[in-house]
Amino acid sequence: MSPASRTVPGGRAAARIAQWAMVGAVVVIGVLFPQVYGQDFYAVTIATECIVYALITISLNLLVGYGGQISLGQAGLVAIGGYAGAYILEKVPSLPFPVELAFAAVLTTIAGLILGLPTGRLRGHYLAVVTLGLGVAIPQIALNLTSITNGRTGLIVNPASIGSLALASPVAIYYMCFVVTCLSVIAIHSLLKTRTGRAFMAVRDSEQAAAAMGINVQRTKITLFAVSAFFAGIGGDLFGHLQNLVAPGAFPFSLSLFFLAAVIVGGSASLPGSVIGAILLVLADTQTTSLPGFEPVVVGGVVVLVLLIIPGGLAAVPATLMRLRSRQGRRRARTGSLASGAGD
Amino acid sequence: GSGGSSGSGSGSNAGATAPGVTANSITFGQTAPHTGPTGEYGQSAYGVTAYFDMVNAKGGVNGRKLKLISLDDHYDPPTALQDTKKLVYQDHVFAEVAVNGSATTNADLTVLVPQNVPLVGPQSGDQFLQPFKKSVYNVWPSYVVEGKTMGDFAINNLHLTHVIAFYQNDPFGQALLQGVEQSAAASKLAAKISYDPTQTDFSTDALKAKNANGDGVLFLSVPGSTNAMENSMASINYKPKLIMSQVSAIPGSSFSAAPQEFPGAYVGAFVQPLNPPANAEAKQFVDAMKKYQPGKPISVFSGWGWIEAQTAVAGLKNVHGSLTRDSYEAGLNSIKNLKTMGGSVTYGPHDHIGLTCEFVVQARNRKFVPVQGGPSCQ
Amino acid sequence: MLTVDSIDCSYGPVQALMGLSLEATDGAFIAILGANGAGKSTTLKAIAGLVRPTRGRVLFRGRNLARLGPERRLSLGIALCPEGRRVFPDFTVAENLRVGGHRLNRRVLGDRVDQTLQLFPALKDRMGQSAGSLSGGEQQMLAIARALMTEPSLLLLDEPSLGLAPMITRQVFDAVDGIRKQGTTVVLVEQNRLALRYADYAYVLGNGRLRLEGPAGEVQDDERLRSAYLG
Amino acid sequence: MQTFAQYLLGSVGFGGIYALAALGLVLIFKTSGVVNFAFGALASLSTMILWAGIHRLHVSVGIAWVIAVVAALIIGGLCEVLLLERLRRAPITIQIVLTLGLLLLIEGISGLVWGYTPKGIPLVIGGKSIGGNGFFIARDDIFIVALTLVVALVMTVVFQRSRIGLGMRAVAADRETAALMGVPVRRYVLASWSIGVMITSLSAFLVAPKVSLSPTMMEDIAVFAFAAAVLGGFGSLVGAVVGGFVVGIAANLIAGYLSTNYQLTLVFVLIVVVLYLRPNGLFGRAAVARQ
Amino acid sequence: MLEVRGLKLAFGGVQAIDGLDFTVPDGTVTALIGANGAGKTSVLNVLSRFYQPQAGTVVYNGTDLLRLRAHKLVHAGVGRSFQNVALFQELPVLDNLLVGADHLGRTGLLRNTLRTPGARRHERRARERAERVMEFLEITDLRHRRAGDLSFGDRKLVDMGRALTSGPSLLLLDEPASGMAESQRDWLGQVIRRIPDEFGASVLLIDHDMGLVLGVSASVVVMDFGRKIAEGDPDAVRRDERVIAAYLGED
Ligand SMILES: Nc1ncnc2c1ncn2[C@@H]1O[C@H](COP(=O)(O)OP(=O)(O)OP(=O)(O)O)[C@@H](O)[C@H]1O
Ligand SMILES: Nc1ncnc2c1ncn2[C@@H]1O[C@H](COP(=O)(O)OP(=O)(O)OP(=O)(O)O)[C@@H](O)[C@H]1O
Ligand SMILES: [Mg+2]
Ligand SMILES: [Mg+2]
Repeated sequence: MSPASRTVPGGRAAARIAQWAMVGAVVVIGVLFPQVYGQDFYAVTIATECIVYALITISLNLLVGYGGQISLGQAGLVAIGGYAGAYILEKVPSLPFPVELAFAAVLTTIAGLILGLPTGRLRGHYLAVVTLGLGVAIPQIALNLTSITNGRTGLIVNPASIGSLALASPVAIYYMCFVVTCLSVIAIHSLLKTRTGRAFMAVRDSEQAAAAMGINVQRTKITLFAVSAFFAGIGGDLFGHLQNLVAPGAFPFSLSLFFLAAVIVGGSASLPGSVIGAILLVLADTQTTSLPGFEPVVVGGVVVLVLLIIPGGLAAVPATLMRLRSRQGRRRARTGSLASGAGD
Repeated sequence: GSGGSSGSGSGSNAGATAPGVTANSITFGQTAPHTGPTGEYGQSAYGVTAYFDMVNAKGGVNGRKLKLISLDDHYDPPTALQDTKKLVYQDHVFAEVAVNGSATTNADLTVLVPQNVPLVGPQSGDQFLQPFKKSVYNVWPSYVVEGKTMGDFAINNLHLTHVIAFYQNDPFGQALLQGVEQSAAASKLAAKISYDPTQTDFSTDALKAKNANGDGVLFLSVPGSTNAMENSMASINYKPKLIMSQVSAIPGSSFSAAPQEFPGAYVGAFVQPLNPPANAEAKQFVDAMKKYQPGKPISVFSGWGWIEAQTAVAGLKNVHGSLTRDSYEAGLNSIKNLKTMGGSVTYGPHDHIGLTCEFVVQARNRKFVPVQGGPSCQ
Repeated sequence: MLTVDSIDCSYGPVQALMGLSLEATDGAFIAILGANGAGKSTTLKAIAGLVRPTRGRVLFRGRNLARLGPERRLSLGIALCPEGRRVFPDFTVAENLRVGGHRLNRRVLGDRVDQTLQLFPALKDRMGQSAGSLSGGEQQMLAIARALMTEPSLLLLDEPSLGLAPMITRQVFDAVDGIRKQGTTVVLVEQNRLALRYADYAYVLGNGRLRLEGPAGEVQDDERLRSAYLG
Repeated sequence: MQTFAQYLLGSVGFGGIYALAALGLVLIFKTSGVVNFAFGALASLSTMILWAGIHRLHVSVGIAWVIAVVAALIIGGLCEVLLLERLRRAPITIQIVLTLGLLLLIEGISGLVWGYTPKGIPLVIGGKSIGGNGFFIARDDIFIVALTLVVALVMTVVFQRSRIGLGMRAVAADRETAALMGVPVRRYVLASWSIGVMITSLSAFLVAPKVSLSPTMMEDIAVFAFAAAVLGGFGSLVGAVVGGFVVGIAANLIAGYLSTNYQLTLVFVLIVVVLYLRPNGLFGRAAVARQ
Repeated sequence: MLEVRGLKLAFGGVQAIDGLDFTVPDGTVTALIGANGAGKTSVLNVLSRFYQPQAGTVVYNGTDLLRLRAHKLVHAGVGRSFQNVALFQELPVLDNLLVGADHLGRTGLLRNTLRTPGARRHERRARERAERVMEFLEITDLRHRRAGDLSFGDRKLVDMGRALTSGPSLLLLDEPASGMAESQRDWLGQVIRRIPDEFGASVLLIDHDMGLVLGVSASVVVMDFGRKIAEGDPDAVRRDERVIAAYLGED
């Protein structure tokens, strides 16, 4: 009845193809990277760091971008995951990697659940302070609970193992992190496309309307914190293997802010955005290692510049371009249908 | 194991025998804080460079010039580890020298040991470094020795009756405390006050010290906390004698931060006073700094680097045949009675202890001066 | 008093107004009508300084407003009561009114509040209540009252009848008419034909262009209104 | 009992500092809705200028203070004009993250320029502490408390008694509508940034002699100050002051009677408990939400 | 049938609802009108459990609604729209409607993550419902637009559509016509009138457009200051003295 459909399907199909092409490219690059750079352990290590940080950034984006909950303490959750993995490996040296990973994730999820509990009463800045508290308390607890954490010196993380295979070399760690991160991102992506994911976003946009549509707001928020913590815990365990050391100094408050910056620089509520944001900031950070003192200037500079130029974050670039192209057509189409709607 | 350099691949210049070694150069690596509250410690890089420059000016070691790549670790173990990976995997350093800090060194070793990279002079007197490790060569005296020296000094020289131990709650502070507890001060300890490295407000700690009637405070702490504690003590009119470990006192800041209240703090040391130089080795250091690193601070910290570089080079000079990491370790093991400005260094195949002597200097007029009648190594 | 001279306005790629011109003489009561998305609100925003025309001019008392922001325009006497009420929800009713009187000094502020409340007695009992908890219609009244606090000589109203009960709508229009009679020029945007009963001149917009204009009485009866409306 | 009293006296200095820093944070929040995470770094930067005045220009401490205060006003203004103003239409989270970037940038730059060596800043008054018999309070702590109360009082008067305060709140609630009501939005936002950064800088000038000046000096203090502001009910001036003192005193009592090792953790546990009981902080108002 | 008896609600000194009784029979459109601030929206907020009344009962088909938590109402068959539209701004129109249907799903976190057949089935069913509603409201072509970008009139339609997608047997509409072009209101009236037949839902309609209200509803309840002042068929209400005095005004 309406001439509206004219502009829509072509554009969306193209966007879809572009999306899949991008995903394909990322996977191919991800798989081939060590084949090309395998000799350069340092490059492989940096690439692994990008991957792990991307996963953690995504876990935070679940909270901030998709859930509309602020968190200043993601590094605290990452720390729990990291310590949990390192500790269990120390106690049970030959523990299979999946079990170790699950242990870390579950322990972190419990922390996330606890963190999510006050969300029924607290929001905004008040919630920010609670998460901030977690962010500063965890390193302090790690510092002082020496019987478990070995204090400031930290725990050496033994290599993960699957069967008799020890994943110790930088390349092995790379592939381990790559596979786990890919699986996690697939899981998150499919979760977000279902009623659970929609409930997260519905609660973010309007709690009252969400409740009126049958969403248990409180439970949804707690679930959100738990899911975010689950993946932060996985990220934390990988982080431990990447660093082969977990120590209080590895999880400073500033690391939480780093992830938050990565979320926003990448673009809130965007999975590719988080990946790009994390990579950009990790590179800005690691490429300045040889220039003592320039690191904060470069990282801070990148954050400020990106936001000044593209306030919506890097993920907004293609979307803005697309919208530029398709908007006018649609507007015309809608007015047409309005007229016919009123006419009968 | 002794799998040599296999892990780190491609230092494949002609004539190279090991990563970081070419026909005309040898590259060393270092991690140390260059920024942040402990950025002062990073001055040791100047001392290392000054020593290397001096050697290079005389033609290097067997025609090879010495190079140092020093990365900033913010005194933070994970960053140090990250830096070490870069140094070993990307920059392919031959060995590391003057790596600063206990926890940071511990982190670095997780890469250095499996990759068989020698480490000369970890800047820490921590306990975990004391047991023999094949590729780690201590220069510093252990913290226990330093704590003991401080404790003995407090009782024997200053005749204190109520000693306060103010220590950082981590291996560094605890090792120093252990030394204090082995010293003459053990029976005179009026209070042990631990603080948290993240702490900024020291009002209660100062008060506790004062309430314990301490007539002297042993600072087993890092510089920022030392300063803040001093200031809190001043604000309640509490002025005991101050005895600090060598890493607790950063001269520049403590002098200017608490100018009137605390003249004459005593400081543990293994580097002789530099201004004026207390011995010939110190004089050589001061002259070399002026010549090769003009404008860079001539401090205890650059002094640390100097001594460690001196040890590292002595090992190189002892190498016979081609230079590999194994031959280098053999060269280091054969160092005997190397005279440094902190005493003499002797290693053996199963002895990597380094210096063993600590003494005490006094801060006066923005410099350290010898203490009459104190413990001495000369 | 007000001349809008063939202006174009865009939001990014969307062009909302194309070559629109209109005029309001001193003391006039102008109505602007049009369907959803016709560009009515944009017209008012351009006059008040919230959007900048990409082409054309807006003149007020012969003065080109191009370089002036909303605050400066307000001090010249142009007040906009924006679409969707935009009351400050966390402020009390009294505070909302006092924000409207921001430029007044403290002595006259109280009088001005009393004067304004005479038009909307329902608000009197609500002075201490936070505006966010008012009913929809009460919020609308508050928004209009707040705009009147600025003592405008040109009052721009964007769909003031939205959510108002029929009787209140008429009261509001009567009140606006009263304001006009005291010498204030009024430009009223509406979807509601009732406006034509009060206005003396009307413009009808469609898809960002002027479709029809004329004295309100004529426009109301005009068959063309219907077709103009439907774009 | 005496110890307890002395713990209290000993904590008012830091309490005042947290309060003052929180006031600056709250002022900016009240007009622009932005939590300025760079506040600590900006304040350290002003303090670097104070230090440079004393040790490089060799002017008297008083004049150095004047220079540094003016510099702080300018620094705050520049942040607003060069950065925040350009993002005023962006969602608040983005503006907040912008201040995070700024935090790193400023810290890094002052580190490059002035180095990280802790620097000494003279006490404002100095001299012997007042008291005896085991009760001591430093002259500077008295000064800190007095200054905090004066600043809080002036701000409260401005906000409660003059239309400026209401206008500023209106700007924070809805800039566009505030502008339509004739509120000089640009001027207010600029002023709040200038003055807000200046007030936080005052707290930095006062804390520098206690903890020694470095670019990262305010990091830990900023955490406490932010917590204090929230504890007070973010946006309330009285709340910021009370929150500051509560945090300062709580931290000291925890250190005194429990342990310094878990000080930070316990302070936050306390704050979370308080917020759980009073979800809008000690002095905050609940936001209105209805359909 | 919805039965409201003796309902009372006060905020501090404001008596928003003051002893209200009315019923909404099944399969009809019932209107609730009254002056601004009369308490209409408050009634809806009580019905959807956002406000806790001080007294009174609300029974729907034998269920005491006041015993349910807010998110359980939709399960009891009560759907609503919002006066100031409370859309999920960042989501596309389609997803807004899908959320409406989501309470029908039974799959939890794990099954959704794994996309089990059950989860897929729910997605498909929800989509079908949403498509049907979009067609009914003629907003199909807005499907992929971000809800926050729409004009106010379109947002109102999406808001109503979301409530319809939830499959209510009682639909509460708060001012669906406000902000909608005058030319579109006749059409909207027809749409509302068809809801009982096409979706099997009775409607409680609040609006100030008398043409619309009197045109579509079988019976009208008039409120003033929280009380019911009149009730009956549209024509009777239109002529009621008290209604004219309190609400319609002399024309
Ligand atoms: N902030 C905005 N961003 C993008 N497009 C906008 C924005 N505001 C308005 N538009 C578009 O500009 C056009 C004109 O909008 P305007 O608000 O002026 O219409 P209107 O006549 O006031 O409609 P309504 O009766 O619905 O209020 C519409 O197509 C609308 O979608
Ligand atoms: N949360 C609240 N706090 C205080 N007062 C409230 C609250 N909600 C509603 N009220 C008051 O209750 C009364 C009824 O409000 P309600 O929104 O139900 O009116 P309404 O009939 O929907 O009016 P309208 O037609 O203008 O939307 C109003 O006077 C309003 O100010
Ligand atoms: Mg409009
Ligand atoms: Mg209502």
